[in-house]
Amino acid sequence: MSESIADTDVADEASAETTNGRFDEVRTLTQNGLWSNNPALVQLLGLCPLLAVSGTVTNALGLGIATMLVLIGSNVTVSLVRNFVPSEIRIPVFVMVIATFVTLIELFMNAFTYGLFMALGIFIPLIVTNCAIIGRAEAYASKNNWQLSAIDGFMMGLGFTLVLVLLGAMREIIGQGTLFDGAELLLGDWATVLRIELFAVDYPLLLAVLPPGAFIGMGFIIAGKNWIDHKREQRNQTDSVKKVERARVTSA
Amino acid sequence: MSMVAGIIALAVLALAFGLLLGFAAVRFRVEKDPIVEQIDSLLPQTQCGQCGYPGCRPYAEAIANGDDINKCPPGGQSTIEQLADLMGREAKPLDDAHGVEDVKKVAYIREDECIGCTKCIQACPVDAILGATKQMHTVIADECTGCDLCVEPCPVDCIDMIELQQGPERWKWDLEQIPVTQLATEVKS
Amino acid sequence: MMTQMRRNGLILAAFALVSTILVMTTQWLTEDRIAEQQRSELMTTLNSLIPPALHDNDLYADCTLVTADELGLSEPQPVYRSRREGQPTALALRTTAPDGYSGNIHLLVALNDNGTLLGVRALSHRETPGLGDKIEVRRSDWIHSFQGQQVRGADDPRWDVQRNGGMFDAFAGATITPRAVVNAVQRTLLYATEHQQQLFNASANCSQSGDMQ
Amino acid sequence: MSSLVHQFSHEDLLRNRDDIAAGKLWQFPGGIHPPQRKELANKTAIRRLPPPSRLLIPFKQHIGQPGTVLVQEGDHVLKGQPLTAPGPNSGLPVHAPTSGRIKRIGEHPSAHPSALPVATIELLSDGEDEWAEKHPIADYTALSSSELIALIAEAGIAGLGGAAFPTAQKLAADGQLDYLIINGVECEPYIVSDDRLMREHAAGIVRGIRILQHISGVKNVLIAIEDNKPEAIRAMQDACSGTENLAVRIVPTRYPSGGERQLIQLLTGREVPANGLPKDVGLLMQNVGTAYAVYRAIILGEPLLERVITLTGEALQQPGTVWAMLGTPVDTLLKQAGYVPYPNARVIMGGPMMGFTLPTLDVPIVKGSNCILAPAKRELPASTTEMACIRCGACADVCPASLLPQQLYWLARDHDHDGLREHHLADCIECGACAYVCPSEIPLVHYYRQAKADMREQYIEKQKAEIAKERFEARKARLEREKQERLERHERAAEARKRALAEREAKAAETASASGSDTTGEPNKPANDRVAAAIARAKAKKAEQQKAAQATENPEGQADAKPEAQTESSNSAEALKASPDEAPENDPGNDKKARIAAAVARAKAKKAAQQGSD
Amino acid sequence: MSFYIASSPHTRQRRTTARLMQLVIVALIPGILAQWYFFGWGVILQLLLAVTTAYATESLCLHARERSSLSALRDNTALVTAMLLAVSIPPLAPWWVIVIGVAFSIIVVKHLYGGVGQNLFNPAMAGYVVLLISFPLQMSSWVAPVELTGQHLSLFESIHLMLFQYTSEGYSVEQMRMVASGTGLDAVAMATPLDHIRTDLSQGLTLSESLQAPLFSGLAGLGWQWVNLAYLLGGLFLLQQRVIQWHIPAALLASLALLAALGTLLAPDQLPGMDIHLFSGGTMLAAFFIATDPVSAATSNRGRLVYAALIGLIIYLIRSFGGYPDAIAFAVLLANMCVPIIDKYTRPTTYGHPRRKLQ
Repeated sequence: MSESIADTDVADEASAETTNGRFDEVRTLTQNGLWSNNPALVQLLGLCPLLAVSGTVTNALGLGIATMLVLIGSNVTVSLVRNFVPSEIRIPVFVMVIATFVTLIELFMNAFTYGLFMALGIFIPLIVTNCAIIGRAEAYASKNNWQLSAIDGFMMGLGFTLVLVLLGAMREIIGQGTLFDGAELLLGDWATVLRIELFAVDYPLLLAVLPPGAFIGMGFIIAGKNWIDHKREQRNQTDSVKKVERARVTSA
Repeated sequence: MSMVAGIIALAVLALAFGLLLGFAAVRFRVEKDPIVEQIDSLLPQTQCGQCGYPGCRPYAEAIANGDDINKCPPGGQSTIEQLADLMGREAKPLDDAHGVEDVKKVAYIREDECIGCTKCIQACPVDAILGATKQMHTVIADECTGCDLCVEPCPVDCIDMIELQQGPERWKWDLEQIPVTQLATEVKS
Repeated sequence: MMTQMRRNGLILAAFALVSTILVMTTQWLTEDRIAEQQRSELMTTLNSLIPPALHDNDLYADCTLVTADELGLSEPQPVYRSRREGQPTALALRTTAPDGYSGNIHLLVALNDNGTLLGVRALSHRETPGLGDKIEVRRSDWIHSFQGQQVRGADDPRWDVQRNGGMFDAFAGATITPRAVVNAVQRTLLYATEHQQQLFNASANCSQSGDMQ
Repeated sequence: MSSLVHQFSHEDLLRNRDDIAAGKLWQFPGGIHPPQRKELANKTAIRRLPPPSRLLIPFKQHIGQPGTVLVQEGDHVLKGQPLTAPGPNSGLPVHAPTSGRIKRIGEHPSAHPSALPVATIELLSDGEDEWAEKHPIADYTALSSSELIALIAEAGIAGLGGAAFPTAQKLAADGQLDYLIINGVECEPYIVSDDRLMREHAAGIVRGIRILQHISGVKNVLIAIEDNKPEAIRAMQDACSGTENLAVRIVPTRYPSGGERQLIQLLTGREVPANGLPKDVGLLMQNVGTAYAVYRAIILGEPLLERVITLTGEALQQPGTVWAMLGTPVDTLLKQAGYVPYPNARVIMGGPMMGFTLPTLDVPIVKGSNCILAPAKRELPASTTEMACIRCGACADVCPASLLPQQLYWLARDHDHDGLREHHLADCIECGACAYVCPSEIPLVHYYRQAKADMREQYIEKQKAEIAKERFEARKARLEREKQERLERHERAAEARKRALAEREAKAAETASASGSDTTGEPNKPANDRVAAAIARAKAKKAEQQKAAQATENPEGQADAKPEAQTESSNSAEALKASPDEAPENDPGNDKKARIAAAVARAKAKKAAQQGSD
Repeated sequence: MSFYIASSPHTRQRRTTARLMQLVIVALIPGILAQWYFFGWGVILQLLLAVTTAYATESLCLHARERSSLSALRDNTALVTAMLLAVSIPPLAPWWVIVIGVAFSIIVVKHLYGGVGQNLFNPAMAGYVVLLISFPLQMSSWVAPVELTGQHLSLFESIHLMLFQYTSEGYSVEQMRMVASGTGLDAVAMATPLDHIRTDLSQGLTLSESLQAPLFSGLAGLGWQWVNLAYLLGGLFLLQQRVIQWHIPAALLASLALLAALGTLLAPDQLPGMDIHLFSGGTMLAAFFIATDPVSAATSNRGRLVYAALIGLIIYLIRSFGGYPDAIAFAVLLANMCVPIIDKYTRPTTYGHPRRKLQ
């Protein structure tokens, strides 16, 4: 799992620089979830649904929200029970919690957003195997209180959803020249007005619509993030001159 | 009816697996993580303390506990890469807050100026300086790790860090660095 | 060791118990709604094929399962009957074109009591996006070209794509998909007109709430 | 022979021996056909030059330890007189190639691609070329192998094919041998030293071979010559005719068939195991030049003083071969061959495939040198820009060791030492065939050399780190122990003090000084005080100097230091006098103390000056 | 005076990448001429477009990567990529098809992977696959060989068609194809032989029935057989010039021929025979020009044999049982993916090391 990747330097930095106020913790969680430790872009978790259902914004949004709900639910539950669960059975317990939430979400989607449920197909039950969820349960929720865990779940879920939607938008625009095609499946009939036809295509660029397009698009999004990080780092490099005190091995 | 059956089945399964896990947890407990040893063996053992820890082993322990791997200037980039390999982390450039990678050096005591204060002897982490009180000290070049910890304590500043002399045998084929101007006028046509 | 084992087992069992109860309850709560959703989904398609004027019965409920080679699969397929004032008016059959470009194409074929096609819809398929998927109503009008057609027999030359001298357009770049659909519809139509009486008289036995997949 | 057992079953081995005896030739993988260009230098006989006026003789001209020098600057030496005694581990001596005076013993640029300075004896020839006493052996068969080996070692003979491995050491290895292979292949383009030697001294070579046969006890000898040297083949065949067990094998011209391992594969179909030696597969190989040198050392009693050098390349007006004394500077030789220099020229020691460019011409000919190649500007295409590898695999096709050069190249660029080991970088013979064919003009061999050097360096560093770790831990243990001891001692001392206090207060001071006589432990207290005082004074002065240096400009800072150092020296001298502690041997007079104080002051002054200049 | 210092060897064969690529281009000429003769001006137009796009994107990428563009441009690798892609696509495909394809090849497959020598996949074939799955319609409308149409579309009509997708008289490629399928003779667009067989077989026709079509005459389909022979000629030139080794073409053709023979033996009416497989579609182009791309092929000779045999196998499987009529591009890309593992297991035994025994 992703323990080693999770909570990287940004978390350290933030907590080192400031007092451990709750506000700072929330800020750190936000930053981690949306950017510096984004489950899709940095941890590269949950790629299977990410790549499979990001054909349109609607599908992406649907799966993203489902994942987010599961994440919040599982994080809160895991955080609440963390003190009662011995470490050797924590993974089965986490999995059970997650599976329960996924099943609940699946049932609700089946009942209330049937069209979307049909469109997303197998990928809703597959949320169970989305490593991002158990990763957060293990790396964060099992060590923090439920409020913070809920925020963490929300932010991670949001980060995941945003990437999913971005990828969905890219593929939808390039592939068929529209946005929010089929939004009514998710949001009800009024949402047909959301559909934007950017340009009419005689021949959809099938590459974007098909799974290879998802891989290529994902590659570009990750590259873009790395590029931005690189630029920011370059900008910051000049003003971070610190000198670390050298430890003396011997008495002098 | 099916509901009850489902609930019972799951509960029984969970119970069984819980027992199994409890058993496994006791039976297959892993004693100690030897990762510190492996890290330590990658560090250059200069014991220079530039990483901020008193010696290589403490730094190895710190790395095992999640400290950055880019704090060892004597090891340089190659050590960072090996550590990155071992730890499954990403290799970063050397953190120059801890110093910069340098050529290999050894300490050299200008013996005329040595007053025999033994301060450097106490500072040397590997006992590579010979001498006694009020006697001239000298560095055993082969044992010196080049940590330069002896330089600062010297009250008379008689210790130099000089570049390690290299012979043709240890030459690293850096063709660009050959001093070509030397003796170039010898050929007369 | 025993205490630890017992503790772990019990905790895990407790979690399992709570989880299962939760899931079961939710399922019980949403059951009806899900059934309703599935039904309304199928009804939408059926209604778009069979005009409301043609029937006053519950199409969804008036359904029988038949097994016939002509319908492409060896499993029983549902047939929905439309009646007005008790009189048979139209039929909607689920059928399958087994020779699509990449696998089965599931269709819903509706015809009225004199053997004229009311319409055809593709329910699910795996045809090449951009080429074969023009059989979907949301991608192309092509599927509407069946409306109002009749079949004169198994060797009716009009029932083929234009390229082979038939009356159906073969959309650009693909011939296999439309040909498969045309053939399947033709077979179904022949079967349905032949067994019309039998189909209308069969008892409604689609006990499972509509299997769309 | 154990490796032979691995390579062949018993029957196969017998068949293999029959095949070899029947003159079968095998193939080695890869290889290239670069333009030969041998005709430049092989037309004329080997010239003998007058002794050069100045000779540069490095201590170490072979693989192994250098010897210890036997002569002093200014000594007069005779031709053939040993200048060094063999070092440990089968080191070889070097001899005076001619008579003359030792001008200097010191560092001089080496005949090495780096031209890094090495210990060298500079000899000025007196022009007499006067021999020291020679000890020719009339009947070598009367001597035992070990005696002859000792004589060969004394004569300083190292493999003259290029590697310069001590011949005696090679001969001394025991084991059952099938064949002695005499390497006259000389596959590198341009080089004709062995070619000319075989043409002119075939008889001597054969006599040398006989001696080698006698020493190693090998019955059968194969003399391998490439088919592009018909005269040499004829000469050798003539010299061998009528003798038993000597067979000349003509091998096809292909580079690098003269490599030891490749030639073994070519002639016998056997493979020398990695990290092994030819003797592991029952073979011994010597260069023709070595055989000739052995003949001269034993029969004529002449140590290895000269060798055949090919002087070739279109930048020379008279290319050809010469007998060059070891130690002859390259520029002397080139001048005699009519070298026409041009800017940014290339002078290559060795052949175009494996030789190295010389950064300076003031380097000597050594035992392993066989050619000086001075190409004209456009003669050999210089390497152009290195382009990206296109993985064409041409390098792998020509690699005689069946390595994957491009894989090694990627790994070398990545500094992936594990990968390099796994891909057997150590088995690369640096023949350069891969770089020769590379369409992207990647200097592959250079990458391998650097990687090898890196790996060697890392290995040494690793060893050093191990030692450092041990020492560090030993030190920690010692400090711990000492701390314990000190604690105990303090306790004891405190008790003693208590007792003494109870008895007599006056004796307390003596107890204290007694406890201070430990050397390794806490430094002597009064001495400490003294030094501390001196330092405190020095610091105070430095502060003043600093101020002064900052006020004025830096040069004054240094000048100021002098008088003050003097005043300080008197101070510290007093301080020293005032402390009647131990270490009387350290007290030869005020002089020394003054020096110490001066040193402190100097250091301070320097620091101040530096700070001032910052 | 200072001396020039360099590492050995001090001499080189002087057979640069650029020179090798020039030879490849020369070897392509017979095939291109044959294609031009049988399929008309479109081939030349596609080539021109491809080469222009290649140079434009290549210099763009080099500029963006801050490399000196001149020397890298001169290595001709982009040129070869562009030409291979251009001769692979239907001659009358709209202009933007080849532009997108070449741009994708150069930008994504070549430069995003690190430029020359770093690409895992054959750029031309990756570009081809992108086009094939993105524009199946445009990519499946081939031109009828001149033997069937009698004469070519004029240069003007070809340009018009490529630019606007209609001839000056307002026919689209598809429309001409429709007409062609009706009458068989008077239009320019039709399926390739492999496509034709595939369609017929899926309609339940037997192979021999399918081969009755006017498209088939002689070895393996009008036009195509000659194009393949021309590429074979170019390939033999490359072999003779030692630009490529025999291993890849031989293994590829042998494995394909063997499988085809086997197929004929087992199901003579369902599976096309050796002649069709070897001399139709892009077989010869693949065997001598595409699979031999050194960057994405296996590196040792033994590895090359395995690699090429694998390509032959995949080509055969996809042609016979897969979703596409021809399969060169997919086969090459799939084999490209296997290259690291092939390389790993076909490493030659280093001199002096014990021969590895097969487990």
